[in-house]
Amino acid sequence: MAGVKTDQDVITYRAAVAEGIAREMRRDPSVVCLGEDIGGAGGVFKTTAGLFEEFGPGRIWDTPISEQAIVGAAMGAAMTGVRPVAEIMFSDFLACCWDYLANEIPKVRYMTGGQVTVPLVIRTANGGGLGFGAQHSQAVENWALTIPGLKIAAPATPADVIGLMASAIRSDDPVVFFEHKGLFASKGPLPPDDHVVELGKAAVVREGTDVTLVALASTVHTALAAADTLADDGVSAEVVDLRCLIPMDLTTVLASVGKTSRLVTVEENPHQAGWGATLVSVVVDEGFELLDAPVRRVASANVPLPFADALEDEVIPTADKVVAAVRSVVNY
Amino acid sequence: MAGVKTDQDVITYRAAVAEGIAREMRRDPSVVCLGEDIGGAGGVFKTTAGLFEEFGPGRIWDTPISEQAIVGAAMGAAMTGVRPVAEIMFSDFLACCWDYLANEIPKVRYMTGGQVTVPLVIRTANGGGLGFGAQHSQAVENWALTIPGLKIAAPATPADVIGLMASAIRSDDPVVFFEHKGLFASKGPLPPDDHVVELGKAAVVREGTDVTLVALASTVHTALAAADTLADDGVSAEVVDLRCLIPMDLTTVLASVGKTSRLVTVEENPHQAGWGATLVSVVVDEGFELLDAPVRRVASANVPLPFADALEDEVIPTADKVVAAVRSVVNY
Amino acid sequence: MSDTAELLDLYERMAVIRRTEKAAYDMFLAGLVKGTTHLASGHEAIAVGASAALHPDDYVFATYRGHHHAMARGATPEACLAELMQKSTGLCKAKGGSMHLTHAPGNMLGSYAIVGAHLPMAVGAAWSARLRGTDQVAVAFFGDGATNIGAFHEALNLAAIWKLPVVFICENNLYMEYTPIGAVTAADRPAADRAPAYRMPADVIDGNDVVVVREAVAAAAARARAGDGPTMIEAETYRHYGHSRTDPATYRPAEEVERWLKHDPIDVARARLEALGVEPDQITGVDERAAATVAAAVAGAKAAPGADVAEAFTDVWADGGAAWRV
Amino acid sequence: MSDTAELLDLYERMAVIRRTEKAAYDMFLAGLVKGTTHLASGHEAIAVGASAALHPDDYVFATYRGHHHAMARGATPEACLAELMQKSTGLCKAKGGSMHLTHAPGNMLGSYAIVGAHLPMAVGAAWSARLRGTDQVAVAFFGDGATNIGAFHEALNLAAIWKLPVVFICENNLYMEYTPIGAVTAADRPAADRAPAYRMPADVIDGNDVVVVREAVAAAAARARAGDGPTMIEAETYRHYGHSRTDPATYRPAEEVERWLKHDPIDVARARLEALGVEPDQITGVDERAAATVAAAVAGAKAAPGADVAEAFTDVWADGGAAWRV
Ligand SMILES: Cc1ncc(C[n+]2csc(CCOP(=O)(O)OP(=O)(O)O)c2C)c(N)n1
Ligand SMILES: Cc1ncc(C[n+]2csc(CCOP(=O)(O)OP(=O)(O)O)c2C)c(N)n1
Ligand SMILES: [Mg+2]
Ligand SMILES: [Mg+2]
Repeated sequence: MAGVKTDQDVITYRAAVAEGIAREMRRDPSVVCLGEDIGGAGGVFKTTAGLFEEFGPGRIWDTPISEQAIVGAAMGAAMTGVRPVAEIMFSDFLACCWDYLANEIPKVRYMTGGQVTVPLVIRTANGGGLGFGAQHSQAVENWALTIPGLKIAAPATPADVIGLMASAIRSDDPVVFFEHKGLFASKGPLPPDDHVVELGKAAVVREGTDVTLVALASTVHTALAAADTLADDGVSAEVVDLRCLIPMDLTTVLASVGKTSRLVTVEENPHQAGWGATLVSVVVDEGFELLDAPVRRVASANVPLPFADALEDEVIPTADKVVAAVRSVVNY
Repeated sequence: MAGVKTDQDVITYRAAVAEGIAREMRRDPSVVCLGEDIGGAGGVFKTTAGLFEEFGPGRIWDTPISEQAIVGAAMGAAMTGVRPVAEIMFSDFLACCWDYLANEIPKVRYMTGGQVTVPLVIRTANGGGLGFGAQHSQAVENWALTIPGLKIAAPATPADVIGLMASAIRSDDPVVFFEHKGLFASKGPLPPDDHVVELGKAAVVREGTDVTLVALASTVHTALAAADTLADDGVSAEVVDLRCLIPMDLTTVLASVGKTSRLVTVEENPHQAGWGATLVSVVVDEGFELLDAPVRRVASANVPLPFADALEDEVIPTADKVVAAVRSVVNY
Repeated sequence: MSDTAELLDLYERMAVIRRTEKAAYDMFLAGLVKGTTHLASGHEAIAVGASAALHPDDYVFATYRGHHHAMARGATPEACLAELMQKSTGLCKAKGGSMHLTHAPGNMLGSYAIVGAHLPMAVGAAWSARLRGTDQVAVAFFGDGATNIGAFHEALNLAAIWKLPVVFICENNLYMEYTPIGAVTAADRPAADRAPAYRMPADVIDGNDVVVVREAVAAAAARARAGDGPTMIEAETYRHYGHSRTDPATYRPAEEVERWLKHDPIDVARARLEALGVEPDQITGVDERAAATVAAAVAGAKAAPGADVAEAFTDVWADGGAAWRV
Repeated sequence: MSDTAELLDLYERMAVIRRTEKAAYDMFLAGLVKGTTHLASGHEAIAVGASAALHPDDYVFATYRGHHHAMARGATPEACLAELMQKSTGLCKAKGGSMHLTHAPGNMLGSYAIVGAHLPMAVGAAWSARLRGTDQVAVAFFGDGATNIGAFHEALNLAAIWKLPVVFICENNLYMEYTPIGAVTAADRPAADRAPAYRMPADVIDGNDVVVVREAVAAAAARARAGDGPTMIEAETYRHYGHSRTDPATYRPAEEVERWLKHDPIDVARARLEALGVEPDQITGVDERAAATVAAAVAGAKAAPGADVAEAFTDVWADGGAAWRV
């Protein structure tokens, strides 16, 4: 069985990827996977471990190093009755097939007047913090956000990996699915067999009254750690896990800001054009009256990602940086 | 001579592109151009008309349809003593060489600890409004904004085309230069020979007191048209032409908002991840106290660009939409 | 169908395409067609010959120069013209335009305006046929200029290693936009000379002879259906107009243009019909019927209502809508 | 230099590289090297043989598996190890890491971690040499896996049509990460069999024989300098470790590993030296010197201060800074 469970009730984020895919492959014979080294090797991050053994070479396809062919072929297959799940090994490599994400997959339905539908998932290992350097560490979910017509999921927990994977694979719309490299080893409860998390539903993962922290994927944990520290100071932070960028659950965000009157986003994207900017821009339009303080964004610095751990920590969001930002708005 | 002038003192935006390049090529023999059909044909938009005649095949190179080779070769040349000006015919096609813009060009200086410098310009025809459909009409300067390490220019007038082109070509940093398709036929004063516009200096192109409109490239004209209409209503709009996204001139923007207390951005990017979001997020952080009303963004709708004129008008920013947005914040 | 009857049918299809594009051109001059348009006049035999060799459920992927492929796979001239004229009855509800004609009912799955992008898609459609156990074939039509872009290479390799039922058909009209393909391509035959690098068989054919095209595509499709993998067909042809509506094509030598105009695919088919003993009158009758078809299409497209602005906000998602937020 | 002296020098260079990588591996096991590391052990003859054939001002572009190329072009073992150990004295100030070793003083212009991306860059550097009127040559080293990506195709075509002074050197070690190249490549020789598609000459050589490599690269460089355009060299080799630090490489047949370990480039060079009459003692002396060099490098790198956190905000722009706004 795919997704080796480390325990009866607990699963790693890494194994949850394979488990989420396996559940859908069992349900629906039209689901197939393709990507580099995903077969017998189980993927460089072992996120497809067990799939080849369970489903065989007819449904798990190893490809050449050809990102355009991988995603372009997935698109052609999706248009013709198959539900492909394409792996792009590191999200940085989405740049090698960006035409498909930017110009082809998200536009063909619209530009054909609805004649064609592209139900596919592009999964990719995203984010930094592991010392992989400038070309293997980026958090690029904001690239996808620039493109109308893509749905975007970025789970923070194993249960959400499984639940959002179910929704993504079942979706008749193209979904870019960002798996966070820094979370692969993390563990969480194994959800029941029928677990589905709807795309576009944020989760309030910690309730609070003084400030709203909106986070995504790894930064959910950063925000939660910051909230712990802040609680010791008597600051009550509400943490919203956005889960998806598109659809963006602004209803949940605005409701939370309505309660707390303060907003800090915690983003791994660089500050310039990070997803928080869009979210903030909606809040200061539709929720302007709710706000009692400046809105701050804790994002990555506007530099490429450096190799050395100490340097990387300087430029990516950390709990300390979140705590400092929150203090500055709470004391405002 | 490159850049056929339509009049002694007036030049089109289209001719200004060739004129701006020609001036730098005359100054500096290390400047060379490459791209598809840029030679004898003068470019599909005639923005390189005359260059081949003046500088010959040794400095104006026609390439195959190979965007990765064009930009990748420009990068290699820029690292080794040449200042290439690479044309990507339509900005949508940047997706075909995105790896170079996202992962290679902007990162190599940093990741080599400053050993390598990449002085190049990537010029491209950007934007919509001409009925070219979903794959030839996008305004994608926000794609570049997601990438630390790229400078980004997007002129609104012929004089700025020439002045910013001079700065871009002289820059030791990589510059992505967005020429707006909808402005090619527009005319303006021909600037003097030594005209240089520094990268990262916004221009207040219309002074006003009630609201700040921040715009870029074609939307500068949209904002100015809206300001005219608003003036008839007694609303005084200040229009800031951002000119560059990186460096972003937030000093000028914050100063203007300090005067007007109201901000509306006018962007051709889709609303989701448009450049205005980043700008707004800084203003509501550093300039929160300055604001007397919600901040609105007039951006393109979050859909691919439709072909029919009537449909395209529905989804891109128009003066009417700007007027409506301004009224809503001025009456707030 | 007898050989003669079939050829008459192919002739008529080409004649209708030719006249539809001529109508589009005239309407462009009259200001009724805007945006950009890439006429395929001169390339008709490739679309019609290939379609004659394919099954109705085979897949076709084309480029921005794709009017002929849409019509060859069943799109009506009226729906195509209506699309170009921004009418709500357009093939793509006026959301696609000339560069994106698509006729899904004929498994003509789109016209793509990024050079080379659709080659991997065709490979994917062929892979899908394999996965679903059908005997469908996928065909990618593309220009000579597309043979130098990365997606071409990746698509050919993937199709070859997976032995997929794909037919790659290069419409080699000697030019990219304004630059001769030979000037920027390190191969004499931009498509055919590249095929051996993927252990793929290749065929260089007269793309202006509808019978030759039909035969070559039939052979390639049979190979594909037999599980023997992809084939490259390089079809030599020539465009009668410039690259796009604004291009007078002055970069082409007069002698070359003249030579190719004498090898017009419609004339070639007519000569074949005459050789089969078909009376000139009968051919004239077909021409007249084609003219009438297109005249009716023009009238219908003109009379149709303009684009429905509400359509600007439909069809982004499979639920029909465009909502990006909750 | 006599043949023997030169070969001894090449032997020593290889021995230093081998030991430097071994030291990196040991320090990885000891927790002193983090991140990811792709050892080139087994590939040394390619880097050292090529460098011996090139001029000091020729350009070299390499991949994430590029330690050997950085050192072959003059980067010191200490600076390389310091980079891997995140020291401020690292070759790239600890901002690049193992995958991005760069030694600009030796015109080794970088190690790139996106497969295939640097091939067009090398073409551009060669174009630049042409533009500036120098006789420099640009060399791109890449893996067998890179031959299926689009940038490979675009780079080869551009180099060929512009007849640029480029040497493409494929280090064919039979595997991509864990997948044999043959499983996903529609050519027997992934690099050499593709060259004819660009009218480019190709050479398949023993990449584990430093003399063979030097000769082949010298011939290709001479062709390039003579204005005869690019050459493809496919150098057969094998990696001694797994793909990256976490890979035990169990997917490789034991017999294959054994066969290749017997054809170790250092042993091949040693056999050549012995055939030239060099005494075993002399070779042992070189080995000892190499060991001492690397031991000193390890000590130096260990003693160096850690990365300077201020460096996180330098070197984005040519002015040295990182300001993104005004
Ligand atoms: C990736 C990309 N680069 C450039 C263009 C601009 N462009 C459109 S058509 C064309 C020429 C294509 O020539 P060819 O493939 O021979 O097709 P033809 O137009 O002759 O049918 C070019 C360069 C594009 N659409 N896509
Ligand atoms: C565009 C891209 N796709 C995938 C990867 C992940 N990746 C890194 S190395 C590698 C295998 C490369 O194999 P090869 O070219 O043979 O070089 P080798 O590692 O054997 O030296 C892969 C798939 C990458 N770095 N870049
Ligand atoms: Mg052509
Ligand atoms: Mg290899």
